[in-house]
Amino acid sequence: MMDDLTLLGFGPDGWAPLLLKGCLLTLAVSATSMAIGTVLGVLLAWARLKGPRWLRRTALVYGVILRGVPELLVILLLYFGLPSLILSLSDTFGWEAPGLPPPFLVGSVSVGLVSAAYQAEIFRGGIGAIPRGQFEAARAMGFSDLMCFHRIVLPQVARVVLPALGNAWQFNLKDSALIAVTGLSELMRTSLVAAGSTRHPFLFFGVAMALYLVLTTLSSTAFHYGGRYSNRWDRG
Amino acid sequence: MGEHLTFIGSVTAQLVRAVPVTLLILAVSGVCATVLATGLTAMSVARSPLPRLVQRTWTFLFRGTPLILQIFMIYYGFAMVPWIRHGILWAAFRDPVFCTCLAMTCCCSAYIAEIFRGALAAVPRGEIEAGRACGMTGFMLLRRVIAPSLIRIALPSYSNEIIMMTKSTSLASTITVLDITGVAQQVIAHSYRTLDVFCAAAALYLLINATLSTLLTALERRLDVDRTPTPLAPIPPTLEPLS
Amino acid sequence: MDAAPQDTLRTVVIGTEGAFPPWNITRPDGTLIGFEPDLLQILCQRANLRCQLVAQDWDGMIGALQAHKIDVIADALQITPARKAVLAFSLPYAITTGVFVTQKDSPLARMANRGLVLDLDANPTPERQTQALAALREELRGKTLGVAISSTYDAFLDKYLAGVITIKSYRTMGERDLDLLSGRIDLTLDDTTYLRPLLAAPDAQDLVLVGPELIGGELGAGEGFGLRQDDAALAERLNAAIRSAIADGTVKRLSLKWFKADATPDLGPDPASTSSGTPKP
Amino acid sequence: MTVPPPVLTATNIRKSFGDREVLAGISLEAREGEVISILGGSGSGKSTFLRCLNLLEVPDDGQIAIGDVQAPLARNRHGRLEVSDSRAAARLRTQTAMVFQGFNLWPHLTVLQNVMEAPLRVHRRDREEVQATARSLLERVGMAGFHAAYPKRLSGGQQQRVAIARALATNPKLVLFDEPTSALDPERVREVLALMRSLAEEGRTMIVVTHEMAFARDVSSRVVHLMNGRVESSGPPAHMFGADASPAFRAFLSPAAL
Amino acid sequence: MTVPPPVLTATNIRKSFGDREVLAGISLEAREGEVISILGGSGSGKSTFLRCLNLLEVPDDGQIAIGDVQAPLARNRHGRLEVSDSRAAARLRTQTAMVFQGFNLWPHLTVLQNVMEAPLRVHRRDREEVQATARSLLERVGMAGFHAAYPKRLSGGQQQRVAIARALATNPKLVLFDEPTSALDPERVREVLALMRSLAEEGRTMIVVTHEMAFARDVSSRVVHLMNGRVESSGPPAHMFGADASPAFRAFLSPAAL
Ligand SMILES: Nc1ncnc2c1ncn2[C@@H]1O[C@H](COP(=O)(O)OP(=O)(O)OP(=O)(O)O)[C@@H](O)[C@H]1O
Ligand SMILES: Nc1ncnc2c1ncn2[C@@H]1O[C@H](COP(=O)(O)OP(=O)(O)OP(=O)(O)O)[C@@H](O)[C@H]1O
Ligand SMILES: [Mg+2]
Ligand SMILES: [Mg+2]
Repeated sequence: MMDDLTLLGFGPDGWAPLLLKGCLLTLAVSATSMAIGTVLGVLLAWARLKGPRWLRRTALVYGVILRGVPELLVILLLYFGLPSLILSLSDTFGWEAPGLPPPFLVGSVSVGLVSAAYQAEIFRGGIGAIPRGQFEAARAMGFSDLMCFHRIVLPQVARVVLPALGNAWQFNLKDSALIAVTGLSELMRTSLVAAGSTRHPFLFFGVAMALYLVLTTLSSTAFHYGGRYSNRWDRG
Repeated sequence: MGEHLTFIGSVTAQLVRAVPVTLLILAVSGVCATVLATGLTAMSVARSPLPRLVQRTWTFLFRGTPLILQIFMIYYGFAMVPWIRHGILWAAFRDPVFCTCLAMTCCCSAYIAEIFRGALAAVPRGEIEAGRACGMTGFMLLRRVIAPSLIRIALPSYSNEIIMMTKSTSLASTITVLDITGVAQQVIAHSYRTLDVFCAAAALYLLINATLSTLLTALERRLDVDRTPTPLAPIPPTLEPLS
Repeated sequence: MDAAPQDTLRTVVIGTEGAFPPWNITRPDGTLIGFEPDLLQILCQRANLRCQLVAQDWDGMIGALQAHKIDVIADALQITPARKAVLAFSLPYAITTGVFVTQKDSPLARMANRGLVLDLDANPTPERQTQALAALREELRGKTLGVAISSTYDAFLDKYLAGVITIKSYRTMGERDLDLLSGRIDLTLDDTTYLRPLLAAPDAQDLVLVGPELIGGELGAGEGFGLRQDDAALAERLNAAIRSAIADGTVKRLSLKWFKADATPDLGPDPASTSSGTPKP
Repeated sequence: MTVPPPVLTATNIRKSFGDREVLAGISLEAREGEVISILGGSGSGKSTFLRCLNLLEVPDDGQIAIGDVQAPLARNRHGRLEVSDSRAAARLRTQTAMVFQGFNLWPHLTVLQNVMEAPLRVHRRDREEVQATARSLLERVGMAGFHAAYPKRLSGGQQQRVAIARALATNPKLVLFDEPTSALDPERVREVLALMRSLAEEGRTMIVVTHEMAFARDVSSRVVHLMNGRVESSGPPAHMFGADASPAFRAFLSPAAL
Repeated sequence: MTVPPPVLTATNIRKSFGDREVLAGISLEAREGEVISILGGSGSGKSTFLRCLNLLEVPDDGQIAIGDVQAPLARNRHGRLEVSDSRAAARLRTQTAMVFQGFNLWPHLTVLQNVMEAPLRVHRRDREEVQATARSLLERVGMAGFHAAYPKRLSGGQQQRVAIARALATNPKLVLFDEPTSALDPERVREVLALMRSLAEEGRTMIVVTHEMAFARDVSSRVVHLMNGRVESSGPPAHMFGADASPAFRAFLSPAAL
């Protein structure tokens, strides 16, 4: 028992600093990738609903592939595959070899790319749930597509998609664990390393679960209030 | 180059033999999670507070922690509990496939319930009131009026979830199940050709998922009454945090 | 490319998992300790390398090497022919014997030939060894054996125990040990370097070493550093350093410190040409 | 002549939204075969009152009985009125039907299925028979050619007519109509009014919120004028549209003579 | 007296849904200050026609011009008419406004925001000025007390009045009304009609689908009767409601005299 406390403390034998650092990294990667995923996801959803034929197809194929392939592969390909390709190209053509991209960026981008594919589906469902009359009323007043989206679709879609976006966010939190392959010590890897190095798997996995729960609670509180706000016109 | 292709060919052949395991886990946990999620959704709108609390706690726990940790805790953690290890349940908990299915059912049911809950709130109030006004209650109202709209609204997100589940089955490999990923990892351990093997495995997952999403999209089309989105009115008091 | 002379200083990045005691362990402050970090410190000095040790998840290890993110993998890699298709290896810097472990109250706890060392390379095979392997086959019939996925016992198991036992692969040794304790597997086969320190730990009181110890042959040629195949220059430098560390007993000292056993490999005589990174059997 | 038994008795119904008191104590008794028109300004609480009658809206206070069965309303711990037994409420509702102001057709069912749904599923009647009734009702509202259409493809008036057919399909004792002819042209209005008149003659009880003065005057047996959440005046049409109607009601009517 | 310039010219509009031909070639010209009432049975295509006029529905055939700007309709590869330039279409629409049969208020905006949205965002007018206009319009439709309410909480008639205010807020050249008084009580009907009459006097052009014969007769400058997808007859109200109206229109009207 004493032993456990030492292991989790801030002392020289305590893992607390590393675990907290891991937590922060997890949060940072998830938030970055969520932002990338949301922006790209909205664009993809829009492309699938309103784009010209080729764009609709492209968005569809993007979705099928990025959702269909395990996330780990996306990260591996982006982080190692792409630089290797560039490396061999630059070897062939005698260019200056570019350095490896920063792991944080690649990690966030790859998780974001995957997340975008999921979020596109969520937004598509959400937009589909808005009564047609709402668009028509806007169009009849001369709203452009973009304005219609910004002023009419987005506020209404928010309440429909928030629970599903909450899911996507949770997933992002956990997908961020995969970027350990780029060498980043986020929460999951830190706890794996700690478990391996100290041979106390249950202790550290238990702590990791608790920390994930803390992150979740914080974020779902945010989603809760977001949901309440986006829903203010429908209560009572 | 030729050697490369032969290698990928033989790896693929090995991986294909593991596909049934992956599909089995997916099918069992997919069905169980959906059934459980339906129950959880019903609990979330129950009149009395207890079922609501159970639903919220369940969602909080299983949605809030990574599936891999849940699998780990169920597989290794329960084995540390004497009454499970020496009880009759051990026959089940001994089996890693069972443990994976159990963990995935719990985890995914929380996600799916959340999707259903959002969709439920998005079913137009007027339609439900029309059902009530002619004397429908409980199950009938659910089956005849709510479910058709709910399914249509929930389907895109639900498809998402099923596809995520397909990929999550790969976590079974961490507790010795020889599914697609399990076999892939074994091959990698002997050959160190991480990227090649992962690509072959990814192709298989992609195939499964493309098939699934084609089926689900077709279903979505069939359910869509006239290819135009359903109008709807209200939505949910969302995602209340556990107080 | 850089076939520079031995005496120019070169910076290399060395990747290790950092969660594989006692080979490499992460301290709570993030520093890496263990047999390999200790050894590398000495080797780098001798090879005139400025080494930087980084922790890296195993799934990305090979990719990182090939993308020039790291130059050396030091993660208790066992040298096998299949792996050589992808990686170049240095000379082995340790060789370990394989040994079985089971629970004290298991019927297997009374396995025969305890402590007998079977050298699978021995030629001709001694009578005693043939008998011992036959006995092993009988004793293990119908049992379930767990191995860590990164270990290299499969070739041995395929050859001597195929069709007799069920094999389960684990992601990490720690997880396999948990299952050994829970009784999902009957026994495991692993390196003495890993198992001896484990059995000394208080939570492994129920475990016991059983049966013969295995060495050579299908078990591989020992643990070596993984390198890019085109980085022969680095292999040469490391090989020379490894030879000297073995010759002056450094390896022995460190392995006694971390493994509680001598894991010094026998490299045979130093060949005139060092162009090949493979050790002579 | 004996007085027919009451089909609906609502006593002192109150309902507020926030601090806007919409119904300030309304009582109404409808006897078998009566057709009661409820008139009143926009936003005067007509729809709310109708929705209270079949418990879609729970009143803050008051009592409701269908036939001699009391609606299951009881106060909860916090003193708010609540539906205390949802099965009993559903049972009561099987005897009533409602045409909504916004129609509320089920989008996933065709016109014919919309009409057949309640008698088939709730009343578990024979399919053949239900189908025959549904077809004849759709015929009577002029929607015979639209059996297989989905509601979304119908014009406003067509949806309204389907909603009327749906309400009548269960053969309910009491029908609540919320502006049943608002989306209809004069020709259709006449047809629907004729239909309602024939229902009245069959002895069905109807409560009709309407802005159609012709209907109130010619079909209904009683006219109720709501104002400021109360019954401002009520009586038989001959009285209400006659010379000694209340001044408020006369003011309300005057523009109709525009 | 000079003839005012045409504000809307629709030529030979055709539209079918599946094999149901709803509009079989309708032409209509509306000159500045004209108020045109469109009458017709339920399902006769009135809403569809109105929706074609501002391209919410793309006609199968025909031409539309607002002022002297031709609507951007062109045939695609498959020979189907399409909106060829959605920016141009949006620009045209800024000059028209529409009151929908189903109101289509934006549920996430309050009453005041609903009314202010288009002039603020599309026309980029000054906020102060827009707000003043919006308030005065809401006042005129009797919704002054509801600025901060969300549409869901409004009664049918209240929503309809907000929809009217919203349409007028951009000060459009041409206003399309789809049954603007269907959900209103006689008192409100009178108010709305008065409002429309004053708009007509300001010289605004209006096309009004209505079942309110009083409106058609007293406010409009021309009455158009649709039947079977065509203009069955049309003319000034004096003529249409007079003795020599077409028999079909007389038959359509007769029940109004019920
Ligand atoms: N999207 C659609 N798909 C198929 N048919 C349609 C569609 N929209 C309208 N219709 C059909 O077109 C016809 C005309 O509809 P429209 O809404 O224009 O009628 P309307 O004259 O406005 O009737 P009302 O007075 O009842 O509102 C109707 O028969 C309707 O069923
Ligand atoms: N859910 C609600 N929340 C708050 N206020 C509401 C709600 N529903 C109705 N109201 C208010 O109650 C009042 C009465 O509404 P109701 O729909 O009963 O009017 P109505 O008499 O049917 O009017 P109309 O003839 O326009 O349909 C209105 O002022 C409306 O704003
Ligand atoms: Mg109403
Ligand atoms: Mg219409």
